[in-house]
Amino acid sequence: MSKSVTQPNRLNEGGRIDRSRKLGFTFNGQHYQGHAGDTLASALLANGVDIVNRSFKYSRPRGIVAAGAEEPNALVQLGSTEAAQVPNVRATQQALFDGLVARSTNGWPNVQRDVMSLVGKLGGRFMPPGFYYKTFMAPASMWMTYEKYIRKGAGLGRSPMEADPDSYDHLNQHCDLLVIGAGPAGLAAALTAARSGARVILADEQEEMGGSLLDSRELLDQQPAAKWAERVLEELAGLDNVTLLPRTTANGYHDHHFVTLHERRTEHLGETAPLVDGHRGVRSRMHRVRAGQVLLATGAHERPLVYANNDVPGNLLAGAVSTYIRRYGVVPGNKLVLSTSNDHAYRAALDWVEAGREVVAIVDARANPQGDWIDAAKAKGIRIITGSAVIEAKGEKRVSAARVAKIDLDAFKVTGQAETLACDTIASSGGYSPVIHLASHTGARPTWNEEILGFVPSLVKGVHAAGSARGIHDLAAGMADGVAMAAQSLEALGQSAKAVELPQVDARREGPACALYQVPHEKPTLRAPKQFVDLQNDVTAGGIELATREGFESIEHVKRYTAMGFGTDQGKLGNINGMAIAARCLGKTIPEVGTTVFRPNYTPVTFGAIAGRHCRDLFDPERYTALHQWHVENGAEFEDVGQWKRPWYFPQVRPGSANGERESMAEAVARECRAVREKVGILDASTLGKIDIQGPDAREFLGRVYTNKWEKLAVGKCRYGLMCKDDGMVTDDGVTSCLADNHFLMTTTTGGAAAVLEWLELWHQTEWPELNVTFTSVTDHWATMTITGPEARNLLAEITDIDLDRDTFKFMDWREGKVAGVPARVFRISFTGELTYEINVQANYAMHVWKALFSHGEKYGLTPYGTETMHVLRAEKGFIIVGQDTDGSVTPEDLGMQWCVGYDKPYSWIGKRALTRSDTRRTDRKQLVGLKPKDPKVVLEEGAQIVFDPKHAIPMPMAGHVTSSYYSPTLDSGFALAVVKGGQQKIGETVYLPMADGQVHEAEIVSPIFVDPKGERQNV
Amino acid sequence: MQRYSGFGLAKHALSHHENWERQWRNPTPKKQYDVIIVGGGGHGLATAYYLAKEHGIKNVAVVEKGWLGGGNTARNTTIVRSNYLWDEAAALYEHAMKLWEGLSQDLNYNVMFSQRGVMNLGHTLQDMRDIQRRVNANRLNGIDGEVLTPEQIQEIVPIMDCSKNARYPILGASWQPRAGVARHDAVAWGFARAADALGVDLLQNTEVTGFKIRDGRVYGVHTNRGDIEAKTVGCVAAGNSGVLAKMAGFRLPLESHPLQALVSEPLKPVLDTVVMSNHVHGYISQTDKGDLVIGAGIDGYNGYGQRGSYPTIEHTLQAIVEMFPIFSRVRMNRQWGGIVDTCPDACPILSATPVKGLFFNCGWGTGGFKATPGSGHVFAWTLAKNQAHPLAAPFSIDRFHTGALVDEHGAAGVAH
Amino acid sequence: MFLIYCPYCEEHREEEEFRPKGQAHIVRPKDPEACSDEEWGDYLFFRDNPRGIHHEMWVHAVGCRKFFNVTRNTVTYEILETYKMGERPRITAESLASGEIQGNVQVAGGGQQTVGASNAAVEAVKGEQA
Amino acid sequence: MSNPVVAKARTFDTRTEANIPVESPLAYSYQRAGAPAPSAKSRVVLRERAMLGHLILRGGAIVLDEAVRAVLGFGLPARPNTLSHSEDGARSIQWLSPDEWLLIVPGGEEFELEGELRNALGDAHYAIVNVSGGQTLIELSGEKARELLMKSTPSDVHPEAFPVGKGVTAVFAKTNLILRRPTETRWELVLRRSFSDYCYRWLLDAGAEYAIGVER
Repeated sequence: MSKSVTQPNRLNEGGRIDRSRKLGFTFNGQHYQGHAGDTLASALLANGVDIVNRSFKYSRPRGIVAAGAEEPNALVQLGSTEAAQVPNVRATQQALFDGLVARSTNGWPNVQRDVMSLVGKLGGRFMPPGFYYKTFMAPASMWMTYEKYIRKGAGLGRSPMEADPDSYDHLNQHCDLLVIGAGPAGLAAALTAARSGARVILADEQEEMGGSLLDSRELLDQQPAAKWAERVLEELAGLDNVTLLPRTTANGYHDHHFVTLHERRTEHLGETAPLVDGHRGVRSRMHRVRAGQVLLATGAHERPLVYANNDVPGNLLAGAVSTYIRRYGVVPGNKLVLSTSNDHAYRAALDWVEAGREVVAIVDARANPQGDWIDAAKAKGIRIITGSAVIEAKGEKRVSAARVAKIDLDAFKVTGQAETLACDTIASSGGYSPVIHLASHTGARPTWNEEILGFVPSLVKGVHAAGSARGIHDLAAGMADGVAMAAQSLEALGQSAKAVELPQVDARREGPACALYQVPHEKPTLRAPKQFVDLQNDVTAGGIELATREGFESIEHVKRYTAMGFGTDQGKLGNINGMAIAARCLGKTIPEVGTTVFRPNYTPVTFGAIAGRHCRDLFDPERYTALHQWHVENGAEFEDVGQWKRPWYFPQVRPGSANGERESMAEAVARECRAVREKVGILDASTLGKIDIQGPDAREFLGRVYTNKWEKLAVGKCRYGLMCKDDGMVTDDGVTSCLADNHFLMTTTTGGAAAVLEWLELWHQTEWPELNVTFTSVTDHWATMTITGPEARNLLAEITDIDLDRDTFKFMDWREGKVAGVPARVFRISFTGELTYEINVQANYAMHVWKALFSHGEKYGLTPYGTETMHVLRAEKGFIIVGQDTDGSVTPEDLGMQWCVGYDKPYSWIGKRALTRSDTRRTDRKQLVGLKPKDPKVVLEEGAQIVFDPKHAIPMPMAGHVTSSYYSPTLDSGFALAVVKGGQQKIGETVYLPMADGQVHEAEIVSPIFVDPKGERQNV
Repeated sequence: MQRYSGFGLAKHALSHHENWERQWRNPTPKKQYDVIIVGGGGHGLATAYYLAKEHGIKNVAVVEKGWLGGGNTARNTTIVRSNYLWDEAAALYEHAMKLWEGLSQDLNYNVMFSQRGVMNLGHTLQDMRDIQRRVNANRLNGIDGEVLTPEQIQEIVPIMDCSKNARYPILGASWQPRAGVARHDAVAWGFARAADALGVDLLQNTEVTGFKIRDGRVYGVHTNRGDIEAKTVGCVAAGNSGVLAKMAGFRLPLESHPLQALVSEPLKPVLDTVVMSNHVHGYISQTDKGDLVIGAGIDGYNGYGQRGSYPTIEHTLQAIVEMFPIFSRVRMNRQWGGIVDTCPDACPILSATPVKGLFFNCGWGTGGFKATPGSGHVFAWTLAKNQAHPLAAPFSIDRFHTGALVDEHGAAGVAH
Repeated sequence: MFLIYCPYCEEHREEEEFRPKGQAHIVRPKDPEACSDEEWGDYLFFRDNPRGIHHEMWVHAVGCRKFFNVTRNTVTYEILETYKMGERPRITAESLASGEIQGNVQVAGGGQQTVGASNAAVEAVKGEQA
Repeated sequence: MSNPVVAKARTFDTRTEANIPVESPLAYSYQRAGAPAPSAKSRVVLRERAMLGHLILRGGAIVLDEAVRAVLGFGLPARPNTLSHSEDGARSIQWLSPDEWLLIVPGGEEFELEGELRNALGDAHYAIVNVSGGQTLIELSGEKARELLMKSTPSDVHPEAFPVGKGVTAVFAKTNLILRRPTETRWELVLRRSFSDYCYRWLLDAGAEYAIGVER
């Protein structure tokens, strides 16, 4: 349905929009037109759209109230395609672009006629704060059903259901001074610091920098205020030491002056980032700013007055009215009533009159307001009603009249007969709250300032506030404050500020404001029509009164009980009013009721922008060995081990398969296992941690961090070592080789490499600095290829000059030589129980050596295998894997590895003392054993729990669990490693494993060594 | 106590809600009580309630330095589950779970305990071994749970990326159907109202400044509102346990760390269960108001500032976007932090102390909320009988000397 | 996010480069075998955990890989000083209370302090290189 | 080839005959992720300098400085987080920690150099470790090189904070590397081999908006 493109509320001139550029957009299915420079909100108002949404709880029609971040109502769902959906966009902060598509977030079947509003109207009184807690309790079984229906009403906008086409990133920034807010104070401050040569970042959340100068009635040096802003911005843009960030919201102030700035780079251009050179740009960018000093020039938010039906469309903030007229050339109505507690708001009436529309009256709560603005209003012939306020708005879908009455502020009551003034717009102003959110993020509690009737920020060291942000609302004073605070910031950095001359501003006479928050009504608050405090969450003055009546006296209780301030606007409009109402109900002052704590974000930020580029393929590093490409090309399936991608197994095409069907994992692993036991297999073991240890005290150091002895390990020899924490629990293991008397090469588990290196450094740097030893990671320097199996020697002999004679190059020896022409260190250690050579070469040559092994390996049946086969083979030998067979509660003795414990070493090595604590001395601790299923076809589940009595009632006492379990092609049987209470004394006994499917497996406790218990195979 | 019901609500509506009674009194401290509970959070209030209800000890004060339920009760992500690994922990949390299941009716306060199921994802083979081990143990301990395949997970949570292309593909999950979430504030208020009705004095804005200790025995507390006497004092003050212990002259095996959480803007419901991932480190559920509630990791340093470091938030949202790519354009509304007292074995301390009559209930780490009723119930028994409840016995301070730790890092590793 | 002065690199660096390691100045008993279970448990697990001034060990993990100590307020998170292994803090809760700052005394060639087995110490080192 | 035990540590010559194929840590990445050729639009250019000699020196600054001067003709950098280099810039030494330096020399020199240093150091307490196979060096240049780094590392790379001659170990995306600025226009990244593919893909992705080109 195309609608007339005229914009009934658009003025023919004025504002900062570009009337020559027309932009079409769609709201709730209707087509409209606006101009470049509009926000969605100004364009909607220009087109006379009153109802932009329905309220959350009562489904009441709602219109636009504000012109900025504080807007509670105008939340829309943006996006023409599924992937481009953005929920809960504030229309006041969304720049209009051509083709924009938006919908209201609530309202069914539509926002004009919402069925739920009936529920709100009729049921509203049955939904006081906390009503959930008082009902839906019977019968207990029904709660999940009740909840299902409650959830139907949940939420504002909706999540997209497709993945985001856009990308986001982070930019790390560092500066001397970060100025937040480019209004009068911020611009003055930035200019001062910039001219002084400091590294300055100036960030401002709006489409255009200038803040209140952009809609100010004031003249600076006899020029419109905006002209001065333009001049300053031009100068700043030309300076190398200044970074200007428009459309950038400071959303979180973190410790030590770390501030996150969210820059919306393309949201004003379209619903997804446009393509540049075929590359989609970055939709938004998070600047992670580390600042030396921070200056908050964040301005103030106007407070609305709280009166009956103050939520009907047509109720606006006075300042928003001025902004729409002066900045966007839009008058949001025809007949205005202004209700105010201060002089400042009079400007809205003056702007309204000058736009050629009618001001019915200014209603001023003060008995005798005096000042230049009042005189100006009188000069325009505007009726001013003093000592009074709008006590109630009339109208349902748009304001039709204002009821105005004399009020007694101290007695909180209406004292005169109400007069009804026909109008379509009510603007209100209850004063100005400094925007203290960011200062509050630092943990500093704001303090109440009675003079300005607002909270002013408390500031931690290095944070400064200037202008309205600390209650200095006068233009000239605010700019001067900006200069002064910039100078103060620079001084704190040890820099000096250059003088900046500020423009002349005509002095104004202004009278004091009065304290007015909730406006009294003829009826008591609980009986009067609803007086809204938090529009987004439908929190009313009556709700707050009820909360205090029920004993919720702390402001935090009031907020939580009523949900005040928990909306997406985080109470920017409502919180102070709410506190004032709570204070009134409790007979306290506002500061006695408490302060309010704000948390990041200042305004909501997409998950994508916070996550940045660390998504999808870049979510977490993938670590590759030098042989990774070969593994990929040879069809490996990979296992994630830490950040490494390790080949898990190498499925091959099934012999005789017509359609290239590959082996199952079980088939591949069985084949790989047989190859190792019968012929020769090869494993990429490069991921094992490798630490080069040098120094005359290296041996002593090893003796202290390992459980076993090291003083006699000869050059050319290797030894297995077990590492504990000082609580006696096993934490890592590996083989360490003696390269020279003062030189060792330690290997660690793949996952433990970083932790072990840090562990060694920790003990060296903190506890034993007198030991002369150094540790250097060489994990990446060496590639490690393990060839293992009875044919390993024959294979290696073909391409090495090393003497492989079994009597000279013995088990647990290492040798140097060439393999395939590449210098290599070869270690005769074994994790499979077979004859094994671990070939280490400089990683850049690894691919050549690996391929050379294959070119010679075919005749020996050389088979690549992965981690799964490695696990099976080592388990057959009873070799543990730390982290699988141990879980941080297992001692070397629990593992039956007393042979690896040097009880009589002179130094009380790490972990030793803990082994004699009463609990670690228990004989019924869980101990590592082997399990042989009674039915050889059964492969026990890893993690299966072991019981002695499977007939015991639930809870059934458990005696341990299966840590590793596989099918062994060698044994043609399932087998397992397990920890069992007192297991080492229970060899031969039967245990039971009751499974989820009701089966109870039986298994015999056996030695954990299943294959070649005498260890002969590695010596063939 | 005014009974709450749907009918009552309607009656009050007709009288413009002008006749609701206070949910609890605001009493003046008495000189002496039988028992003082230090800390008016969920656990403390539950302790007071069960002391009065189960043990007839009604002359009880709950001393709270701020507002009731203002500590971690107000700051957690409200997950309730009992699928712990070790028998001792599982028994304690399952005890709590059973109390949760009747709590709204018992308190006559709807704590909105929603048994929508909790899923713990496995992304590595070792994750899956740990999951199988835990689920098997749970089953034999009488706790519901099963292991899900990626296909089953996808069916329950269609919006999650269960594809094999993920950096850490989802290999499976543990699933506890009886687990879920509850409305955190309501839990504190419900216990407060019920305890107050039984005669317990809830003393807000009352800060303990020291203990009255003579000859190794406690006789009461010093507060900013004067001394209050009692021969039994139970400290249930998460985030302050170390400070209180120091006042009493001993140390605890605790470190207090910041733990952060965040919520999105309200969205129409898209996630009807609770999803947790240890490995990529994030967990998420959606409230009945529509907010996605997301738990971040614990910060490694000690901190009482109720805020943590920003990179922790970044890592969490990276994990969430990794699991739920569709949430990239959803916006984070607010973040906050709690103070969690962590024990070396990720299990709590429910224990007598070197000071006679002084007991501590602390060290719940990142997961105390789920234990609230169970913790209170067991601790009340312990205080009333001056002897560890059988379920509390394994959680005495002694274990850090004997070595009999109950290492739940596997089950509790992800903060929640 | 903290900004931490590394006493070895002589620069302020972002917290992302560092890892906290728990309470500083924990001394491993010289003769563990002479310790009672209680004394050994105290060394392993029991900590001051103060609200306020805390001396804690950090490591410049992405940087010089040196361990050093930090005096930090655990409520405001303000870092009052950082100092090398083997040095004593100049600022303590007591010195702040009395208004006196200690001299920066080198007490040992290296540290004579370690971590026991408290939480921070056993925390997995995730995503770091080795 | 292997040599006799020098003092109490063992050195090992890992060099091979020239005809043995050798692969840079980025060999797979070039193939999989591609290597867009630099164009006129490229505001960042990436170039790998593979197969250099990388040695880690550990020990006291004074003794090491003396030996390094004697062997290489230039000394250790005087300040933390700085570089020193030979006049032609082909050999450099970077401070990594109070007792640790990274020495980078043209590929093939590292073994003799290690031997000469060991001879010069005699009985002093020190360590030298050859890590040449474990890392590679990437150069970044172009007008947006600094901005690309700002996307990647929280280190302050502003010229005031990161003058020519500085070098640090830095957080880089979700890993870390060594970042140095040998000249006014050139940045160097020393990457660990196993993380190099991740870093390379990160640079291509983050550099796309600058039309990053890879010189090969």
